[in-house]
Amino acid sequence: MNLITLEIAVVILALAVLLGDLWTPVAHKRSLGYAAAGGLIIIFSYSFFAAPAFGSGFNDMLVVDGLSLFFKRFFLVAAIIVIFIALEFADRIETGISEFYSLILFALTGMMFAASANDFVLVFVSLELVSVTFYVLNSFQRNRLASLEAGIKYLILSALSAAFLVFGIAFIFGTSGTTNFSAIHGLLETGPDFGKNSAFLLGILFVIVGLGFKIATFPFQIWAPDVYQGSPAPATAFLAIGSKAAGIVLLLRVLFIAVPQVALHWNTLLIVLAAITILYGNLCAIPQRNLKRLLGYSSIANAGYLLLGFAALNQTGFAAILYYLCGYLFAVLAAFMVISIVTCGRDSEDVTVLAGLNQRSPLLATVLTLAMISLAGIPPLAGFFGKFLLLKAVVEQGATNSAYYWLVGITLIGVVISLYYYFGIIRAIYWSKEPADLSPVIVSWPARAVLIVCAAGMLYLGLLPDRAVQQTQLAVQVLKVNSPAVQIQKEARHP
Amino acid sequence: MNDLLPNLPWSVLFLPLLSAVAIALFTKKNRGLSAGISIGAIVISFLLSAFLFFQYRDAKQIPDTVLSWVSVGNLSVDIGIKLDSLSLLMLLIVTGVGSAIHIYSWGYMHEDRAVSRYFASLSLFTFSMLGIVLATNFFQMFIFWELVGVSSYLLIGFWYERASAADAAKKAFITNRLGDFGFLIGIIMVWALAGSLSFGTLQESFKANPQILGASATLAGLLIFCGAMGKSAQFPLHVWLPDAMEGPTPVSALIHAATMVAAGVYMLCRVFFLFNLPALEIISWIGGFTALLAAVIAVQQNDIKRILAYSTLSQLGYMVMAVGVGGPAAAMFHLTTHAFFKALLFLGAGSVIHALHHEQDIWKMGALKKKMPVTFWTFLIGTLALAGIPPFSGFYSKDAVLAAAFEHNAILFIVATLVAALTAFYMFRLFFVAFLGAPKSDASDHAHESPKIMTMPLQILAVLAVIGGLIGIDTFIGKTFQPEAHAVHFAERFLAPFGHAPMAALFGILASVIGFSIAWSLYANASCDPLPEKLGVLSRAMRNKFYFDEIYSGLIAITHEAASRLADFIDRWIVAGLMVRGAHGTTELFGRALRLVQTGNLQIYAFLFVAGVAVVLYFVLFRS
Amino acid sequence: MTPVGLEHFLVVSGVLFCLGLWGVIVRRNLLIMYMSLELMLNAANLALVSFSRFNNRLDGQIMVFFIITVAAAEVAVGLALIVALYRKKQTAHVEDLATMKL
Amino acid sequence: MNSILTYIILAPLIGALVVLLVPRNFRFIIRGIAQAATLISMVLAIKMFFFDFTTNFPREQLTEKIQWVASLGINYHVGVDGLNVGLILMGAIVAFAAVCVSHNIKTYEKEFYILLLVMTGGILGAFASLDLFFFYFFHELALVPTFIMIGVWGRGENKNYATFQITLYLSIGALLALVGLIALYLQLPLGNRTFNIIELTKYFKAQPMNLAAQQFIFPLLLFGFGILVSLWPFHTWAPLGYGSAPSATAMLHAGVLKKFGLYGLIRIALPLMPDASQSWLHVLAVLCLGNIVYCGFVAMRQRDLNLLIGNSSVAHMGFCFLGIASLTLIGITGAVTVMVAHGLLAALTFALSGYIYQQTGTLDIRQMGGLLRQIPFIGAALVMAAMAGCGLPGFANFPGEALVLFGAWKAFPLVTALAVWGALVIGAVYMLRAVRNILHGPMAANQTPIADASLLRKLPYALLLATLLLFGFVPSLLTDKIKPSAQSIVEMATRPLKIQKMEKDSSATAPRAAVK
Repeated sequence: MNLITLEIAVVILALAVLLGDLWTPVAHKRSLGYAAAGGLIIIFSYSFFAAPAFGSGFNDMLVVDGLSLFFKRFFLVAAIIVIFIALEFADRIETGISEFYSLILFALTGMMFAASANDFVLVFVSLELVSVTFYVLNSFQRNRLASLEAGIKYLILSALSAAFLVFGIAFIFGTSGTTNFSAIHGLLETGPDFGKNSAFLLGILFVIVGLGFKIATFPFQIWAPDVYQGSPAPATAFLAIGSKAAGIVLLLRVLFIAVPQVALHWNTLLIVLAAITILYGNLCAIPQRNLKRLLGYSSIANAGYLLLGFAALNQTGFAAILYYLCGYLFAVLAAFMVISIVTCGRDSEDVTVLAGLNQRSPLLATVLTLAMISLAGIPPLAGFFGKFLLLKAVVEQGATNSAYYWLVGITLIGVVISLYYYFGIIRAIYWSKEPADLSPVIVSWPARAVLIVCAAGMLYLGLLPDRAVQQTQLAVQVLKVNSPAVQIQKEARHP
Repeated sequence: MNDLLPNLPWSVLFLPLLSAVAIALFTKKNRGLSAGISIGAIVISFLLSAFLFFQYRDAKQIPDTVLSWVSVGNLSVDIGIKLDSLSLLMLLIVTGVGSAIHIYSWGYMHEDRAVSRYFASLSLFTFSMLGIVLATNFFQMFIFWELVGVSSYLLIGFWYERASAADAAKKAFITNRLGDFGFLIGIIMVWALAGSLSFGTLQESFKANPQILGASATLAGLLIFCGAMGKSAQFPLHVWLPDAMEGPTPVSALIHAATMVAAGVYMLCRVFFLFNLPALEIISWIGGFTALLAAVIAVQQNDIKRILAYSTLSQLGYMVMAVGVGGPAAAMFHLTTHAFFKALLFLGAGSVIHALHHEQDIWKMGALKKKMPVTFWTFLIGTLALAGIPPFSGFYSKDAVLAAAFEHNAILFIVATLVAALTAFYMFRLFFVAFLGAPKSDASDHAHESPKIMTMPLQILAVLAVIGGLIGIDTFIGKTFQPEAHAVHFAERFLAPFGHAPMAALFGILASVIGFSIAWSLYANASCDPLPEKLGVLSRAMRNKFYFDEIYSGLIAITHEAASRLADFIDRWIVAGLMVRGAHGTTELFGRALRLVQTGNLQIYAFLFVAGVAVVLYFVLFRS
Repeated sequence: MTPVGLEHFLVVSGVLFCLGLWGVIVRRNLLIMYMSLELMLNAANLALVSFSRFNNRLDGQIMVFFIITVAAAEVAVGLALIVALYRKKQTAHVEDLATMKL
Repeated sequence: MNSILTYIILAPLIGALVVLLVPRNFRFIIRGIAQAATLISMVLAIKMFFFDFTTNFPREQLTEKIQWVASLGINYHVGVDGLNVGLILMGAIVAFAAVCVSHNIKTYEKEFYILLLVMTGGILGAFASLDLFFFYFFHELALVPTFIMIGVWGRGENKNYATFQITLYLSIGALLALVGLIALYLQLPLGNRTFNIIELTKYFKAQPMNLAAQQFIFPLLLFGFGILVSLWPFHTWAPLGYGSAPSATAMLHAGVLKKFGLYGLIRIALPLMPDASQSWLHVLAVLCLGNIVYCGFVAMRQRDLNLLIGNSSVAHMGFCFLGIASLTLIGITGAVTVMVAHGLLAALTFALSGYIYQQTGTLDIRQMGGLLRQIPFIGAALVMAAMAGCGLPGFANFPGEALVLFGAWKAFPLVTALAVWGALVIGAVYMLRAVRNILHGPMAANQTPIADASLLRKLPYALLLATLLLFGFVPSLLTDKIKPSAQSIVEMATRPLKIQKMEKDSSATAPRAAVK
């Protein structure tokens, strides 16, 4: 099987959706969404039945390994659910719903390429593919000023970050003479002493800026709340999970495949960034009333949690990142699904729209509650186990640098603060003061199925984590890291 | 029979408990049955006790029977049965006087709607009291000590709907708890130093090494004494006993005169070996002071039960003083006779109160001799016994105390003699005002003798009050403390006081006579109290119990109350308010402040973005 | 006169990048901000090309082609967005674009 | 599935699942299922306690181990020894009683019972777990329903604030403890890592943890667990939270779940970190006075019955802390006994206050009075509970508290003396004040007639009282079981002198090892 069969299949699907639009009457546009989702489900299943052989290609620009395969499947699942969200959202998009589906598919393609990137050229191209499609997706509701505003804010800031990324790549290329990850790693291991060259470091930092923007980590988080708030819910959902995960996988690959030797010395930077990101996201979320904006801040906080895994600088941490992302996927997408359904026919996205949801639709209420509990990191759901793994990885590293303990402390503070607003949402569902209209919410069967899948996913990851943990551990094996802690432990074992 | 014998004491102990449980669970609705069960239980207990008494009367040493209750590490707590002359005597008192009072109660209480509850509590009390009596170790004693406290609480507060009764019950319990505070610490201390809780083992180790408690011997002794101070209502914890008269009168007779309040004295005698001289000195002074204080207060009380209550206090002080001056045998002797005549007096008072439809003011009684002859005569016997007129029992026991004081401490002897005089005075004051003279109210005009079920116990107790000093109780007790003491003949006993301490006996009689004469001169035919005019301020102070309640409530207000106010304030405003809400508020404030960064202006966003890049660059490239 | 070396190209590229950055930060018109961004991209292009030339490797040049292509796509979308905004709101100034904040 | 413990834990959880599937209109069936599930759990727990448990067995028994997350060494591993057998029994009884008294819940019954059953399962699981991860996991599983139940079914104006505060406090406590537990796990060398508490204990018995790690982890556990048990000054959530909670929640949390922290301290912190324990126990001894004396004083001033009970419950925790701080066999045995006894007592008092609230519509003790005549059974039970609360012999609290005081005397005489004051005097003052104001005295003027519990409704109160009395009369039922386990804990926790010596020795040889 070809290295990029999956990507090709997705592109063909996207084109098919675009073309299919021409022959689909307006009344049946919905079927295009089902077709897209169905196609993705087939591709997803296909990735299991005929797993692509590991290897690299295109002049070593693209690599298929455990990590990339893991993320490809991850993105596929995300896209499938996002398309279902889009189906629920479709009535609020005046024209071009089929483009909306195909754009999601194009963004997915970009993400899948990102998962495989082994060269800065591919990093840039795949990332821009994602960005450019999101410009359109975010501003898709052209008659809603908020949507346009979100699109433009995202456009300018994303382009700004892309400029940094490109400039950084230029410096990396200039100092090392190559853009290939493996080559850079090899050179750092054996070759000339450019690892200490500040032009090279500057280049790496600029690349981190570009990726940090995608992840929404401090100090590049500033766009997230506005864009999350303004964009159509499916786009926000995909931004929250897909775009973020693409940034994560690229950051993993850059830091721990291309320049692990440099990354090892940046633990302080990662610790500080993680700590501030967690605090920023959680603190700002406290007074938030707009649901999507709240999730925007929560997304910043979660970026901070994910950075914990980076800061830990060990395989456990990377595996924990992957695990956490999986849990985050189900929780966030479930939340956006519920928000899409609940805000249907309403102007407001305020938490008050949730009032009495438990009477209007117990399913929605239950799933949203589960999602919030999972995000808050409380057992028995996925979020808890994810945070458990992340914290474990960080504490494990504590022996090398006491700053890790401070990081743990700040994380705990962040988690506690987050309980406040997550529970605020739960409270809004069950016992809000203002008596809202209690007409039952009709939830379509596909949406029901997706919600149940999300809930099941959160429960599965929380209750029976064994398989998933093993998968993530396998996936991160390609990441090379020679953390000082590991060295110390090794020495301790063989004195 | 021999197989059965070891189990008998257990039956004595547990029969009352069984009856309490049975009443509480099953016969609450059936008042008669409840009373029957309770009375039956205690009468059987009494018969068994009597049997035990005669069985073991002459035994030298009876081994303890124990069951392990809790045993952890070097702390092993047993529930057991200790039988020696002390406990055998107390068994008889508790079950004997108890039986009389139980029977009396059925007459006194049968109209009350909660008779079942009354008898259940009474049975619970009997069980607890027997537990103290039979205790083989400190821990067991403490357990039953507490149970006695709670049964007393339940019975004082029997008429809980009366605010005064409910308050009195609470006060009694908490005051007792103050004493128990010291008691428990004392017990722990003794255990920590001497390594055992068992009286037997402790006595052995004290015999082997009198200095086993080391430097804290006095402290430990006084802490143990604290327990007695609470239970036996010694100054400064005496305030609860007069208030406890809010309970039904038979309860006052049984618990607050005859048995429970004597438990403190019993405990002191039981562990007499533990006290060193300085501790005993303090104990004796406290006892003497309590005796005097209570006697003085009693002089100006007008409530028949309160007079008796203060006299109880005073007599308890007597006993404690006796222990303090090294006469535990005298203390026990006085305890026994006091149980007889004080129970008699209370029941007599109850009979009067019952006849007068719950009138307790002695100035509204009078002229009861004809109307209530049995009560009159038995009450007179009680009065004579308490006043220490020979040959009534009180004379002999009081003389024993006086003799002990005379030997050890001249000042305390004078105090004791003074108290004897005061006792005679206030008792005859009571007697003259309440029983003689003209009827002072309608109620007393129309009084009738109480039913037989109430007068019969009076008669039994009266007999005991008369002969109590002559039947050899003192020598029986003496065996515990002076094993070589020999038996004496009746005639010898009759005149014994004049034999070994003629001074004490003479002073005692003299004091009683003086007290009697003054009372006669003042109250023989009085219709109102002449003393307040003569004594002025002092009289008011006496009537107000020297303002102890007020002082204490003030003290509590500036200590416990203030502490609780302070704690509550800190909790509400500093911990919950300032710290918790503060942390919460600060966090929220931070959140609100921080999000001001999100101005919505794209240009500022771009600037912040670039500034962020610059900061990161600076830190990574130039600071490290 | 020294021959034109890598440093010179890099300085020019750096200056261009900073100019672009400056433009993004201070100009209020969206179109001009967007042009400044393109300037930054081109600064990177210049750096890449010069590195490529002096390293004697073609990778940089390839990268530049990608960048130009992608930038073209980006501009197409970006301009369309700005136009849509202008149609809706009759303005292209950033201050008017702050309905969502805090 | 061969351990009775698994069935005890699973019964309520399966009950929750079944309730989930029942339509919400079948209220009677939902209640019935909940009642049946807890009944099964309770009957099994009683069977375990009295029949299956071997008293003088030195190790954990009735164990069961199922692999869960093999890659991290996490197993479902349950077992009992003297420390937790009583707690499990107590938990099961309280859970049954909690379902019994929940008949007044009328809104969202289905959700309520699901949460109640999940909470029960979590509680029982937490105490039965011998695996650190599940130990924590089950605890959190029980904690979350607490928050939701207070939030949704709670009462009073302060409900929201109470929910907020209890959530934050307990989450902080749980998270601190979690970090401590993870750090503990990481103290094991890379190849040997396990969450198995038995293995951990064995390992650290053979190879004491280094001092720095002990000094880092112990405070985390001490304060993390301490917050969960409302250690002064982190206690304000407790009265407030219990004051607002529905009775069943308050019963289960104050009675059972709260003991988790103490159990964790005894089971994990003390034996594994003896040196740190020794250096921190003085602090604990002083803080416990904050509970016993300070909170006692606070309780004296409360006007709301639930706040009073809540504060008294906080005060009682002080005895457990004192017993732990004493680090003696007697003290620890006492502490565990108090844990069991207080669980039953707290459940009883909260159930009673719930009944009174339901009948009178108020918990302000100044507005009540003379209730004993109208509700003789509930009143009598309340008097007994108050008596048990101020340490009256005959109730299980007394032997526990007495053991604690005897055990703590040698180490902390002054603290013990003050604790005795708290136990005998302060406790009596506020308990009797409550009885006096609520039950005694003349009937309040605006009193509406209220009804005593019917025969069936008496069951939970009678059950709890009977258990309290049983352990009060025959405390050796508990203490004999606790003793051997407490003995091994104390043995491990009081080894430090030897260790310090060893460390001195090893520090002399350490440089050589490093050179090698």
